[in-house]
Amino acid sequence: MSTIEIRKVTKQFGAFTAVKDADLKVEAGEVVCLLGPSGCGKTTTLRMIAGLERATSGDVIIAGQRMNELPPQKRDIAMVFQFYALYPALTVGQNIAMPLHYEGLSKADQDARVSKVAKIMHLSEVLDRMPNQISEGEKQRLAVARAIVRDPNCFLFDEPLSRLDVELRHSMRGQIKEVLTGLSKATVIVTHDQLEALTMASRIAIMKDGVIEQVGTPHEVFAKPTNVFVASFIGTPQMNLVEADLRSFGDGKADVVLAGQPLNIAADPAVSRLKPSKVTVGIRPRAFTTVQDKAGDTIAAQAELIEPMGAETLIHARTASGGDIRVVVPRDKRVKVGEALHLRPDPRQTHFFGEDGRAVRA
Amino acid sequence: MTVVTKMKGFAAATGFAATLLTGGATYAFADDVTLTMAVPDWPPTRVMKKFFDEQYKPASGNKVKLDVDFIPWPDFYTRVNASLTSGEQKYNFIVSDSQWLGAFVEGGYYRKINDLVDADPDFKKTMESIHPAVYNAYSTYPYKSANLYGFPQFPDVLVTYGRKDVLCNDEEQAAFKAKYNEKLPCTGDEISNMDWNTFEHIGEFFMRKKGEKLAGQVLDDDFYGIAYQAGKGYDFSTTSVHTFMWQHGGNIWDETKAPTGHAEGVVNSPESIAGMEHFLKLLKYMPPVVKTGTMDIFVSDQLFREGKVAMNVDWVGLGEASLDPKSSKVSDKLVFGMAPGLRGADGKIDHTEQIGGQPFVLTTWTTPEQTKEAVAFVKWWLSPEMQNKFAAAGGQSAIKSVYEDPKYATYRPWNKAFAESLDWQKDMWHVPQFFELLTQQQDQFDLAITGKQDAKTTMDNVAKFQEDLLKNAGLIQ
Amino acid sequence: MRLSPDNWKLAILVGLVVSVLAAIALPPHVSFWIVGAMAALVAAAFVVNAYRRKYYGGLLVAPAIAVLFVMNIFPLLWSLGLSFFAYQSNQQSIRFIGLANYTKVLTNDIMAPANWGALVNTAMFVVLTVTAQMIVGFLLAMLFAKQFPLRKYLLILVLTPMMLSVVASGVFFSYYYDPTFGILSYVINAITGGQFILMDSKAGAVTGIVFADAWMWSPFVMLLVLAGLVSVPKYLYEAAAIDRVSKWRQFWTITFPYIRGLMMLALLFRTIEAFKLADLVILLTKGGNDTMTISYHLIRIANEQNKTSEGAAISYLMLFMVIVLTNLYLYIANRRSQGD
Amino acid sequence: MAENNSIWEALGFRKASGVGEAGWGRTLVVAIVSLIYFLPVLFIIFTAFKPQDAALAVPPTLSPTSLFGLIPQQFVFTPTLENFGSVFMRSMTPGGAPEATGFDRYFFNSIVIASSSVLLALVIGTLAAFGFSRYPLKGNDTYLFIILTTRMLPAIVVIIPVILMFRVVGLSGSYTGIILLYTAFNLAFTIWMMKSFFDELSLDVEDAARIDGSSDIKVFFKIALPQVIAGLAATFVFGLILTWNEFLFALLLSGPDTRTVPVAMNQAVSSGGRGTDWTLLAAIETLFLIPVFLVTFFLQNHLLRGVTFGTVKR
Repeated sequence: MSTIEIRKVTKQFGAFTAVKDADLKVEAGEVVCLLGPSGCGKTTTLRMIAGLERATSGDVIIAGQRMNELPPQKRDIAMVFQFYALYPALTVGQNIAMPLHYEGLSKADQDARVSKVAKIMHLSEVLDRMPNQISEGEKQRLAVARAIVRDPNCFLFDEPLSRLDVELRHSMRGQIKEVLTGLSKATVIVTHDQLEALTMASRIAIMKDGVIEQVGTPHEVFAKPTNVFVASFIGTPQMNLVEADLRSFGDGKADVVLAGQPLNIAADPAVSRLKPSKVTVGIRPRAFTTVQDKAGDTIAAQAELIEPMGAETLIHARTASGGDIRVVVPRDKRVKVGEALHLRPDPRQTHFFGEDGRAVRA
Repeated sequence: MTVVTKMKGFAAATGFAATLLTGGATYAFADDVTLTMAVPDWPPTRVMKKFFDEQYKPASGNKVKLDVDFIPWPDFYTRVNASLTSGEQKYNFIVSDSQWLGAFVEGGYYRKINDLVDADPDFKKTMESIHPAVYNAYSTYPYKSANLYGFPQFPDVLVTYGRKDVLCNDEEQAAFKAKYNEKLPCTGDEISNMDWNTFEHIGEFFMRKKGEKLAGQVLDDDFYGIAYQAGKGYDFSTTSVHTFMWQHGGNIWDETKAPTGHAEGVVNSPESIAGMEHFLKLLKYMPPVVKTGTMDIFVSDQLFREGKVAMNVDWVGLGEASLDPKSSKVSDKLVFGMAPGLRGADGKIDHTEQIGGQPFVLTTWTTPEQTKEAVAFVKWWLSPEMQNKFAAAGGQSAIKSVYEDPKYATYRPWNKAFAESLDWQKDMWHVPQFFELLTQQQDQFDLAITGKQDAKTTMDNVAKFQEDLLKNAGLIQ
Repeated sequence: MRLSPDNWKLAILVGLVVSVLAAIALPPHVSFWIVGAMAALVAAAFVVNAYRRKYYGGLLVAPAIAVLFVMNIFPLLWSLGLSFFAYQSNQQSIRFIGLANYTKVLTNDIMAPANWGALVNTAMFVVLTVTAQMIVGFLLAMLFAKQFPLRKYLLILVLTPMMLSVVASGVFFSYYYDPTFGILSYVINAITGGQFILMDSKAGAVTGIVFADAWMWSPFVMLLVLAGLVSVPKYLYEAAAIDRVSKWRQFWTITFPYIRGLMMLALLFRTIEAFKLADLVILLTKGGNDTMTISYHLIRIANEQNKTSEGAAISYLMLFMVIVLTNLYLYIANRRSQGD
Repeated sequence: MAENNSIWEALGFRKASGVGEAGWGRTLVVAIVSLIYFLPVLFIIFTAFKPQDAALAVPPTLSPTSLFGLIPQQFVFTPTLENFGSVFMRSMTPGGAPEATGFDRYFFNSIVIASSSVLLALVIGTLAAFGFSRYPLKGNDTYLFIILTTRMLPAIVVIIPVILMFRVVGLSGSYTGIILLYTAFNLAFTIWMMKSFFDELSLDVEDAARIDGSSDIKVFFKIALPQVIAGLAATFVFGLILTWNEFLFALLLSGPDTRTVPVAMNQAVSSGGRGTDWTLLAAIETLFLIPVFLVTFFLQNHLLRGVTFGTVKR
């Protein structure tokens, strides 16, 4: 069974806690992306799974076995490194064959495996070259090829695409996903690029300061962020997070004062549990509709900066109290700078976050 | 050819400029004379410098300065040789082993002093007051010719260093008597009257293992009877071997008989070979380091000072260290006598031995001005008064009136043996090829000492080499 | 010919004429400085010329070449010249004899056997000391390759032997090996109860010398190898661990390529130095027990016996061998690295 | 289990730690090996503290302390500082009063001569190395190899013409002469090392600087040189170690006023009319070791990084 599980894993470097009580379970065939800003502990988590770092406490379980004490060699895993870690003194073919030596295959079997993988990864032409003689994309494919050449417990990817340009990155995303789909292994990918995570992962684990903030499918983390950080981290352009005073709640609607304007908007029933207090209201830029006239559920703002993004247009609007709100409107909606806007948030996509930053949700 | 001679010409002519630049010392103004001297760094030269600074008053009224370059012994030859042969012309006086004379006279570096001796009756008298054996060894090239070069700085001879506490112990005396039917030498006179056989017996008798008793004490380390130099470096076996060869009636190649004298048939004559065999025979009673071929004069002296041997034959010049309780564990148990000799059929002992020590010489580039002061200095140095002071401070003198004076023996415990030994001193070659002769001979002797070849092969090889070499050099017809 | 400060041809011409005139007409101690001034003039012309033509390479290299020429290359050429003459430094005569010195040192009945013997011994010492240094240095480097607590302090301990002066370490090794006072014999005697003498056979003497030399200079090799080791990116070892590559294969495929260049450099410099091995031999055996090396032999010939030109001939034969050997190293090194 | 681990780890005994690191377990192993390797040096240092009569004791005295009875009394000596005093002041004649030995001067000479020649070689050699690296001459490799050959001949062969030359130009026995000679002696190594560092630098940065209007001189000082600081330090240390202990040139070319310690050290090997003065020799060597030891220690980080340079960025 190819699964990965970590339970309450903590890693300390001296006084510094890099990862704190991380829990994560990856099923066979599942691709989990560890996503977070740099320094959040995602790579450390991956390296603890790989056995390159030892967990200070907690359990690392691979294929149902606790493996805390085992060195990487004994964990039967495959990993693609951020800088590929290609063996500089070996040819491309020899690089791919490296993991096979352990299995003691005959030379012919080895060659067969190598050429099969090389074909999948489009490396057949360059098998005899040295790593420094091939292109960046080929290096990346070679790193993946070396990982998939054998049948490990699981796959680990450390920022696999970070060194590629945008176009290559796009095509490699597809290729890797395709390859991984065929393998039904537990896979962990570390990335700081949410697009990469959203497109490749079955589930995403979002980390901040060593803590896993939320684990969920791409849809879940996008639609139901559990806290302000996740909300702000996922989604482009960033979700609007506006401070507001919650006055009262009734009839599925909340009375708030937002940007100095009283507002009565639909909210999750759970909001009813809150006492009047400071809250953060999160609204995605695409969740606004612009209306002609001021209403009880609209926010008044003035368009200040207009960025056409092709199919859509991004408007930076400023409220009377000086807050900045990002709004995405369809391309055909013409807005001029200085124009007064009345923005109506989509009630189903309005998130309330309590004073502790956590989403208030039923 | 032109390059070398030209460069040497440069050197000579730029003396003045160079002196100004280096602040060097070869040149001096009329009333301000500096004599530069290269000496090995050890007490006799330190004392000489001290006496000069404290006591020398030049009769000429000039201000004379003795600039002494103290060079550590192990590098002394290298430094002096390089200085002389490169044409550096740095030194006016050089302390020189006697065997270096030929090489550096032929090179044109050492100044012949016959003219100075002849011109100055006082100086002549001084030279004549030197013991003839020392005079011949230190001053003449070719050996025993009339050409004069050097003056004694520190005359040195081989003597026997003994341990009274061991030799004079009653138990040991009795046991020795019982075993060899002869008295174990104990006093200086008894040691002076000791032949190699007794010496050998002492060697055999005092070989004791750790845990055995010596003079009533249990030994905490192995003990050995005798030691003498048998090392590969410099002349550290040649001096011993020459001594044995002469005493057995053999000879080294004799330069006074050039060009008709031979090496082959002389150096490997049966007598010379017997001498070599005798030398080798005694090695088995010596501390184990002798088997490595590195038992030089310092190593055997160190073994003696550390109390590992009963007797050691070594230079007088190394004596001070054994007197100093800091560097010697036997400082209060010393007894000295002449080195052992070979007892002839008439019962008399032949003490012929290889002379050591050093003369000092004048160099050819010394200016007349400097030479005048140098001669005055040498006369002062060799005057009985100074020689007595020198001897009292641990030096040795080869001036007759000094070493024959009864108080001479009181300066140091080995002085009596020293004075008695002077008559027996002979020197090795003074020819320019000495180092080649010496090196090859030392290499061959080392092979014999470390047991790789026998005495005959050794002496045959030495003789053949010397014959070829000296023939090439025109010293053998 | 144009008169300008960068006209080096003119400078050479003027320099030559003035020098020759000065050498003929004036006493040497004056002409020496005039010749020196002319040389400076020519050099200045070269420098100005190079500067005007923006020939910075020549400009930058010039001071080094000048110092090397005066202090090293000129004496080397001088000795090379002398090797074609019959010349003893303590005698005034000198005479051209062509290659006779070379044939003499290689074939003469008296001289050649000692030369060949010393040469064979030197070859033996080069192989043994360099091998020992490479192995010990390499193993030490492997020990220090990883980061661990107190590494800095332990490393300096291992580096210390090469900071010792050869005199002190040589003299003290002679003490360590001494059969009466030394530690080695004391320990072995205490165990076996016999009388152990290390330096009384050729095997023992060679062991003693090689041990002392390897001890002193392995740290040099270690430092170079260690530098190579720490330059291997850590992620390569991590990848190898995950790929389950055996230690042995890891070494040859990952580590070795990184240290090969530096090991070659260490090999090069240690080989050059090993050919010059003399001081330790002098201090430990004086060449006894058949441990004479060519460098010590050379000291005896060129210094003690003042056979300058024969010494020069031997040293140029030696130089030739070192050059062949080092070029062989460099050739192999280049070929291997091009194969990558 | 977890608690056990942390105690164990606190002590540093970790099994599968990060791949490039090791714990106290490795420290222990290396400490044992290093100490064994260091023993001959330690013995010399200890000898410097021994009373003269303990130097050749059988069995050898090995420690200044019995370590609370761990070491049998026969191996223990009573430490003294007397020998260090003797280095500078001792009696040079039998029974004479202590007099200055001149070693203060010799130490001063060694420091001045070694440091200035190594620095000079570093300046000249670095310029040359940059030249060889950035402006290859025709036959560049041949020049470099010829420079290397200057290190191949035994010093004794080249020394005679040098002595003569020094005599002619008046450099014998002067600081200038011996410093110049040592500079040349160090140049080969300096040029080879520094060139390999310059070779590894990225030319893009220098080109960029030129496009931005920097002169070649500025490129060298502002761009290239700061990147090879570690290399300079490493070369300095290597040069210093080799020069510090050089013997033959110093013997033959220094005068009484410019004599260096390695030459004067032989005073203790055969002085006062006897063989080796073990404690004195050990004291001289111990004192002589300190400066080069300290320099190496403080430049140690550079030493590794410096030598590493060539291979880091592939």
